[in-house]
Amino acid sequence: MTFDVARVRADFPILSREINGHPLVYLDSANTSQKPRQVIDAMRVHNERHNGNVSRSVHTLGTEATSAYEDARGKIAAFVNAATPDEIVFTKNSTEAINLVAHSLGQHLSLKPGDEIVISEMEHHSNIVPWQLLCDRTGATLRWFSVSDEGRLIFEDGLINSRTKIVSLVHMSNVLGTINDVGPIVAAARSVGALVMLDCSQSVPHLPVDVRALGVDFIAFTGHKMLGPTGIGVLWGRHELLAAMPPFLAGGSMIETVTMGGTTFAAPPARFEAGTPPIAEAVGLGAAVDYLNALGMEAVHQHEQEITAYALKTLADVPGVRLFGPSTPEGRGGTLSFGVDGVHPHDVGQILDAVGVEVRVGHHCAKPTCARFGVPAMTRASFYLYTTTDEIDALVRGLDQVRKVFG
Amino acid sequence: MTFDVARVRADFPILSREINGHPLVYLDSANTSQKPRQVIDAMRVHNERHNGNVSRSVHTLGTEATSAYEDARGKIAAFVNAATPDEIVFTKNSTEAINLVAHSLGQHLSLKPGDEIVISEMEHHSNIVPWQLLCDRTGATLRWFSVSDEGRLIFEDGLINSRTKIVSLVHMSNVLGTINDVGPIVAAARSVGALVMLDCSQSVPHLPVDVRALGVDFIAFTGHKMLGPTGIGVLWGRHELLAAMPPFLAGGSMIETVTMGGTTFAAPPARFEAGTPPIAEAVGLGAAVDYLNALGMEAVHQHEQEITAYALKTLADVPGVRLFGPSTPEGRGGTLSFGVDGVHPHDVGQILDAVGVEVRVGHHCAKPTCARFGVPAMTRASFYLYTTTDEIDALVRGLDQVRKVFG
Amino acid sequence: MMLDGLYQEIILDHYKHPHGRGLRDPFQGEAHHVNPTCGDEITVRVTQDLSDISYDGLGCSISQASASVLHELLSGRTASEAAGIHEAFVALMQGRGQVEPDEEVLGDGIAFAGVAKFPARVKCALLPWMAFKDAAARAGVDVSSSSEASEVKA
Amino acid sequence: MMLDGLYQEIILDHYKHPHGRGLRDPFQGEAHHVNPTCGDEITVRVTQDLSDISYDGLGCSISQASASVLHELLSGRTASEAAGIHEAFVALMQGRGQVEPDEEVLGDGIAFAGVAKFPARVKCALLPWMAFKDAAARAGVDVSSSSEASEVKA
Ligand SMILES: Cc1ncc(COP(=O)(O)O)c(C=O)c1O
Ligand SMILES: Cc1ncc(COP(=O)(O)O)c(C=O)c1O
Repeated sequence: MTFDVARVRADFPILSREINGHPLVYLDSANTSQKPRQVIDAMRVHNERHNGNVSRSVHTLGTEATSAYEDARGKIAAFVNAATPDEIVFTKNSTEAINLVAHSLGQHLSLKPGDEIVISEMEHHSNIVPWQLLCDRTGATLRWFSVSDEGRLIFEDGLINSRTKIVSLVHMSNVLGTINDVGPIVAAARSVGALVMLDCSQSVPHLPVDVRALGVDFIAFTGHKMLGPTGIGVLWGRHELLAAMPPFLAGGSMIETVTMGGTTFAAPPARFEAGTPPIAEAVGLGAAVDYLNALGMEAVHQHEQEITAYALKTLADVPGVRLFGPSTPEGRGGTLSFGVDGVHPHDVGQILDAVGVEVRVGHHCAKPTCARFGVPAMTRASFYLYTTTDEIDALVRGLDQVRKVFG
Repeated sequence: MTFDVARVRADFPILSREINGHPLVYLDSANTSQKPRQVIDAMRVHNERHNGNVSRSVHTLGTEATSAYEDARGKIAAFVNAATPDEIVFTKNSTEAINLVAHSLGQHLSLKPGDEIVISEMEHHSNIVPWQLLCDRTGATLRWFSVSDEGRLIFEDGLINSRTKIVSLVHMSNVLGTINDVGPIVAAARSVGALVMLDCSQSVPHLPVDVRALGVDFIAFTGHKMLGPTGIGVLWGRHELLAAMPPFLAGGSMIETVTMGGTTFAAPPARFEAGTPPIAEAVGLGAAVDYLNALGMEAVHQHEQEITAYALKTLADVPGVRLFGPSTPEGRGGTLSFGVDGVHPHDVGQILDAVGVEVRVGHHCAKPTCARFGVPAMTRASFYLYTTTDEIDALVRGLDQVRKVFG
Repeated sequence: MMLDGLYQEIILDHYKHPHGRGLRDPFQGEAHHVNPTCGDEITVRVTQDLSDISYDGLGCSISQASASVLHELLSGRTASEAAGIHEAFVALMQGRGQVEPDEEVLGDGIAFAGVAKFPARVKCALLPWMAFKDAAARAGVDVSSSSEASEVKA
Repeated sequence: MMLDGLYQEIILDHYKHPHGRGLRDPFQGEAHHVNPTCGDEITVRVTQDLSDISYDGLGCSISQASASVLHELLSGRTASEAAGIHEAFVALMQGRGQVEPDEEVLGDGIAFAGVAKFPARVKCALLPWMAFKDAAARAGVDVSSSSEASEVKA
């Protein structure tokens, strides 16, 4: 096998840590991923040797910092197959990227009562609340696809119709693991002239994503879930749309000229990057993309599919465990949410932590998804390129312990 | 003397670099500061040992990351003498902090035609354009204080009047070095019931700032100018105002409860921190504040006053140099902008860089300030706690070189 | 953090066999509180004389057991007795494991001493107590205490 | 980066003694360009037959000298000659110091070869050339060339 998980793990300093006397079993990568030495080092070297502000200086440090920042943009553009680096806008996280589109595109389209925005019942709050607020501001109506018992999007005919202006959908659910089939949605949106945004926060880190193959208009993703640092996210948008949209955040570096009486704006991406951007973070994210490319996103995805298949099979045999989301690895990623009969997720997570197994518990910033399955909270194990089958076994042993305490 | 600049310099790895065969003379701290080992290490250790997402997990890593993040908030609250840590909102930079207030406060106050917002002619674009756009959205009118030939704010009577709703002013100018006397402005604003925001991007890094002593309502500042990392900024706001304001960015972590039909919001600061925040960056900024506190902000300010006095005196003797801004150290900080007769700032900066002296050239994101002094661009040398008089001498030698090439 | 001290037998007992659970009439004050980070919810009802405190909610063992203990400790107390006990419980929870609980005052509540060492769980234990305070205020009963100031700053 | 190669004598000469500077009438196309990062500005005017190219602006030695050289090189050329020279100059500037300039085509423009090694200054050198292209387009003269695609991607 080409994918050597032991070698990968050796690159992640934190994986040698112990938690409560047990080796760390980190099963919370959908929340935030761990960072390899290569990313941590790239940021440290940048700060120790090349730190300067970008796009503003003719001096050597400023020029080096600007090159490093723009090189990162180029790497990320190539990673998602953008047409040009100018289609990549750096934000602070996915959430800002979605808010940017909700504000700027909402204004560009002059949304008004009667217009509709379509999302789904399996969205993260970051792809719900910005659209609710946009509807509040403009009088547009929010509609949504519902979710089947198996955790699949129900493609309801007519939901996307002539009133639809924007469709914004999660690519891979952070709760159910479901990978949505984007094709039919894009086709329906195109047929009525609606624009499509994909929340790729959970897909870009785990699968090959090609924005042109997807045929969408915008995608958002976030550095800290893809081996990169906190403090940086990405908006990709089709250049002609970005070029037509008004700015969102305003200030330094996004202007063409400023007088007290009025301001004209720079072309994208600068137009959408007001103020000093996350420079060292862009360098770190560039290093993360290098790391992922060196392994190959197909190989990463393949590894996670194997882990997921193993986990689905293993968890199915644990008494009292109820899985939410697709029960086979097809069309889903390595994020498994479940309930344990009679035990609250908080207590499940606490006991797992006591044996070194780190899972997330709660509503996962997706309350409507939890509500859909009639629970206020779930326990979630999520995997990445460093996850091993041994760690799945540790999870299962931890669940035995849960049953012992609450039995 | 208690302030040992050599010892300080030893903490900054980049200061041992050479530029074009000359020792680095970094005179661009108003653009972005360099970072001490202590800050770089704090971030590295966080990423290698304690990385987890915040406010979401019961597991050990998540709890450690949350404590680290909230500890940083507490440190920063104490640094500016906020009443409680809940008054500190982490943003991505100063610019976002100002945009947040322009959007949320603008909405909270229901600004309308006839209302006025007051700024000044010496603002950074980040404290101009957000207010211009707010005026565009609401029909309010933008007014501004002008600037004297000596680079001082002209306190025009009646500019703040019963129509004034918000006054937003730079505390220390990033071009002229002027430190504005806030007292009379606050008094005038209070007398008409207007709220006051201070852009402290250049003051918090360099002088003791006490939000309660200033008596203002909001301040903004930015991590990368105060020894901290890029990717993080701070909004401080009086708690009762933050508590009354609607959210700006929306998404994960800023909600109380979400249904598809509607959302209620968390209390501040969470209400204003949508999505995964800059966690490692907060840790770095906390370490920066520790570093500054260990030296003492009074001592830092005192050191910079000495350097500034020396620089003002020395530059006054350089033929063909025209200083913009106050010509004595009183009521100004260590940021000196100047012109060199007959030589464009780009060329000045380029030749200085060739001898290792890094200054900023251009409009410094303050075009109206440049316009006020009738020039499209200036050359700026700016100082910090690591600046030495030797470096000022190197600048002067560099200016001799400039005259040689363009003589 | 190891589990020692978190899941005391007393807590698990209250969780499995809650006392006084279920919303009852009549009542003079009601409050519904949510823990936004985890989604736990509780509704608390009080009569003006505190003769009955009833509750219902969804949550983990810590928050549910805490509600059961609250019911036991505060039902039938005077307002000032309730305020004192409330204050002692909040102080224990915010003490980061440094506060020695007084069994005279807190009864079964002393079992929560270990929870104070788990910052992520302190909110779970406090959820019913915060909802109770709001419900009491709405019923015209003031159980606020001097510990409140520290609570805001915590 | 050392200065070798940036401030060539030819560049300083053009800067101190600019050729053809000043806005003149008549003209058929005019364009005003700004470098947003540094605030440099230029206005370029062209006649439809390119018999005169006039300009005025504020800027550094590189952008001002570049305008002077542009005036020298392109005034009086045919549209297709101008397009060829334009393309060669843009290619030189975007070549990161790897492109060997052809003196036959670029004349004094070859002095800008060194500028290509200073990424922060390439925009200065290109400012007048980009403004010229827009002004020409407005005069109905097409001097766009195949190098444009690469320019967008740069
Ligand atoms: C006075 C002033 N305000 C605002 C800013 C904007 O800060 P940032 O770019 O970190 O948002 C700066 C620095 O660039 C500044 O000097
Ligand atoms: C599907 C999805 N969308 C959006 C987000 C928000 O990402 P961030 O918190 O980095 O803004 C997340 C992760 O929290 C997510 O899983």
